[in-house]
Amino acid sequence: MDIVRAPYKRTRVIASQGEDLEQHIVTPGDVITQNLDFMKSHGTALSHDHICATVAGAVYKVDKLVSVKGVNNRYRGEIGDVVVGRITEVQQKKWKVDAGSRLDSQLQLTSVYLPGNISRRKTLNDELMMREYFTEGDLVVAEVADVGNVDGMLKLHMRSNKYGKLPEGVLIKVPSVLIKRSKLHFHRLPCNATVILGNNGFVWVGPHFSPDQPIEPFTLNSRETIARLCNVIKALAAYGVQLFDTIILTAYDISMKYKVKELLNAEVMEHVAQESYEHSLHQNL
Amino acid sequence: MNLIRLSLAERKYIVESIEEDIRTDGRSCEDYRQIEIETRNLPNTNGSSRCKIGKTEVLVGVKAEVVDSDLHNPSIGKINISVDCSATASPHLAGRGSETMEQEVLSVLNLLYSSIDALNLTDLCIVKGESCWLLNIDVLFIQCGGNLFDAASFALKAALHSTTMPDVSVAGEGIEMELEISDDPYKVWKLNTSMCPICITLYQEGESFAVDLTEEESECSTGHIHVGVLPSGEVSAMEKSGAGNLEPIALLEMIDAAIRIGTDIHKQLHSHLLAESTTATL
Amino acid sequence: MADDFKIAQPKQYQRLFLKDEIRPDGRALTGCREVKIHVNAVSSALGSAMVCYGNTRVIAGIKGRFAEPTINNPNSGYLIPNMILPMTCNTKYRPGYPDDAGVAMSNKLNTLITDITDLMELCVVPGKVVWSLNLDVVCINDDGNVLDAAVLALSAALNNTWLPATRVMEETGRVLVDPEGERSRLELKFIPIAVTLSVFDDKTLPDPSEDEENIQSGSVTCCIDDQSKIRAMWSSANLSDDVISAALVYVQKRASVLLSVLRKVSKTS
Amino acid sequence: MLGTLENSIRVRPISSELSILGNCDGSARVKQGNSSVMVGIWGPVEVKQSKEDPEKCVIETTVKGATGQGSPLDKMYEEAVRQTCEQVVITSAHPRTCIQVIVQVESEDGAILAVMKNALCLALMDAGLPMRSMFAGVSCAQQENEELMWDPTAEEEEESTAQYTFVYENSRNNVIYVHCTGESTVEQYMLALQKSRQVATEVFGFYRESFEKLLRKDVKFQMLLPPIIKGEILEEPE
Repeated sequence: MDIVRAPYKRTRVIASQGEDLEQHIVTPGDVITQNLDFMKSHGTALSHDHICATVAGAVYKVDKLVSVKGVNNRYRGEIGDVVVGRITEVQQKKWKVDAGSRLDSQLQLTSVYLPGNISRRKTLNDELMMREYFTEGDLVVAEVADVGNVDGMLKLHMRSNKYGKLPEGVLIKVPSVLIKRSKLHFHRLPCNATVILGNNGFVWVGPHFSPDQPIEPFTLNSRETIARLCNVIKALAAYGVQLFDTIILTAYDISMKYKVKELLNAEVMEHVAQESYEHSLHQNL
Repeated sequence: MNLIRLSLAERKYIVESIEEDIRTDGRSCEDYRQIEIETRNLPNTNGSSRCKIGKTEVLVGVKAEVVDSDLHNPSIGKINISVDCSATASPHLAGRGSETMEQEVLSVLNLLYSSIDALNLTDLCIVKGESCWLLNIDVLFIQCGGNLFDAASFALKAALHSTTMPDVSVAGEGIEMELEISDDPYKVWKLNTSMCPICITLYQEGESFAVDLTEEESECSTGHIHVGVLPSGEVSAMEKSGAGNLEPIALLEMIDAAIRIGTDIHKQLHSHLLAESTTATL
Repeated sequence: MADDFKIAQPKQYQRLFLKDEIRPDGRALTGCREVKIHVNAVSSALGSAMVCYGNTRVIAGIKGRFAEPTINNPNSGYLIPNMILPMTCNTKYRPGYPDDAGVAMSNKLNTLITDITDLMELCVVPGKVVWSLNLDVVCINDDGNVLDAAVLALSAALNNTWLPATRVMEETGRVLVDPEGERSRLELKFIPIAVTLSVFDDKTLPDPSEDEENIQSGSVTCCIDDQSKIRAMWSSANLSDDVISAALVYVQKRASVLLSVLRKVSKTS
Repeated sequence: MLGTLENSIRVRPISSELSILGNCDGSARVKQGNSSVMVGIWGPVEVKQSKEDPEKCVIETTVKGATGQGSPLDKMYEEAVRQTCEQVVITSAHPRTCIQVIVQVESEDGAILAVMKNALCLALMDAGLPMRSMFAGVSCAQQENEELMWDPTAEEEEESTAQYTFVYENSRNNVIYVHCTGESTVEQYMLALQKSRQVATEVFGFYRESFEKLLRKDVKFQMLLPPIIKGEILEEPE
């Protein structure tokens, strides 16, 4: 296999639809409408009696609400979202969690199920033990309990035994818009691996696990599966394909004709992404 | 460069994966990621290149100028390497944050090119004892995604290979000597890069070692050795850095691997650069 | 009470005044603070001036020393401006290393005076020795509009700079200052005057005080010389062409007033 | 790009790349002739308490020159970049945060301030930060025969008697930044100011093109396009 090469220029375009793209694309400062009956939402602002766009993206209209969705927005967060995050700081009675949003998110000691799985009053002892539960660098999965009004700071909770610290595995960061909204975020895939698609764009790939039980020791096979899953998710994300469980599985199957490490090649990545995308379009029709 | 923090579980998984010879992205310990190289991308330089390995991206520019010869070494030219890490690699690197890392890369590159044979410096002499060429080599990291040393050394070799030096004609003698640098784009000569080494860095991870680490993997490594490999498969330089200690036997094994990998990359790099320079002249 | 309101709602406070066509310190909308120029304020310098814009106070001093010229320009001297904003002039500046604002202002002064005099005039012995003039501008008190005061101080100082006569020692070739010889005046090609307008809401207010600088949405600084030519302009405000041309008219008027003051002061000294 | 400019106005070819840096929120590279600038934007992110502003987000800028060694001009560029950001970005939308703007000059051959501003605008748009409007930087140099030359090279700048850099915004077509040095009369200045606006209009068109290209390339955007309004246009302004 050739390692040294010229830079790969993406030539093929996956998307072919969207002939009428132009009329929906706006750039900052463009007037969206002069009709002030519309209510302005994200990505718009009132300026000189017009509703103007403040970000570059597509105009979105639901009833009387107009908004502009940009491409590279940071994760905003909504109540009920499942997020994967990394503990950045242990503070008094709370942890700070990096979940890819603008401000670090908060996880209160009171909103965590402690070992024993019962909701009980937290004692001083628990406060001293906080580092034992989660320490700096740990990966956790949690749910958004509240979104700050002014600054958009997320408050997380773990009041369910599916949430908590994540065991050995790999974290991949993708843009949060690429995660398809769905009720399920924990996917126990038949290929003997679990994928958690956090709404914030943090994707965790690892073995099957259940709370309070040690995970099975890894085999060569299971490591290869995890590596393959990681690589196909990266390939899909690199080409902007929206992620959900079936497309990941489709891509996984398509990728079987390549060795895992070949999935790092730009051409192979593009091929896998393209084929999976077309496949999923087919299924939807 | 402690920018990312990993949990104990992730560390354990990464180190065990390397020990099992199947890394988190499916490569084995001796596999490189693809090395994307293009040359002549900076128009205001004599030679330049861009090298991308995974997320790591490095830009090298070579600018030649005429300077006075060194008194002690009257018959050779000079090279001067500087390494700079752009703050675009990470906002933590703005200001002085990147200095340690820049120093480390610079010392490795200087080590590689400290040997007189690496680049035939006598070619750079214009008038013995009077004037010679000075190659100012700027190495600029645009993004950091692990394995900075090797990427810099590949880019440096590619940039030197693409370098074109203008012809100089000498008129007069003594104090009245005048140098005329031709600006004819066809009256140029190229540097001989056949003996330029590349750096292969081997990282120690737990009980085994690996090459071309990603950012996450380098977080977990304890120490590393840089091996300067010549196209012929000879070792021209070596440096051990970082924490950790090495068994002599393990060290021999690592050097062996470095030579194996290094000669292969040399071969590919050479044919790639050759192909690129022929398409450029066409 | 008024002070609390000013601290809590500085913009509203300012608007209340502007509605009545007056500024918080009692000036009319286009009014400027009193300007004082005092030349030769530092006796040890070749030329110097102190300038006050209300409470803002800036001193410029010019010191000369001998230096070697560059190979490319063997007969040209140097002009090296340096803006110093010490911590004592305003709490917003940090102690220690030069403040970013100071470095940025030094750059502006540098571009402004590039052509101000014939650098060949500063030659003492061609190819060997030239004058290097250090133009140090120190802010004593920052109450807004330091740049204008700095430019005015620098212009006044340069306009009153006398270079001492020199002689060359025959034996050693060393150059010395000749205290008995006749001093020569530094000839200026032009005299730049800077006028800053602060933009707040839709109003342009000349000579902003520090309070006004803190809440402004942007500012325009225009440097005009004694031949009414624009020498430099730095603007960071959202302005239409009409506002800009109106501002330029104002700047020209104001600059000529300042210039006549400067000339008067120079004559009397 | 360019087709609708007056004959007397000539600019070098301009090209851009968006989202080039993987680890930041928005990035862009703009090349005009041999001048090339890359801008990366991080944020809005959490900020140290000492720098925090409860009402708006703080903008920090770093400018690095092509050579690596710092130049005193960098500080002035930093100030210029920050001033433009503060003019345009709606900082009150993200209180208690900080935006880091990193400008890396890759190669310098004239009109560098304008190239910086153009790369900055594209990077801000790429980062999806709320902005009042777009902005475009235009450099021009006045030659000794009083003729204006747009988008000058370093050599042309050196030979000119006055250098202007204007930054225009697109909502009211006003000027939001001016940097002018050298010697010129008020009339010459106003002429340069008005004529350069044409170039800015072209640059805005170029921005739009760059973005459409980026959005077309990505399926990501396809799903942003809401099916409800496909084929339906919002009220045309009267």
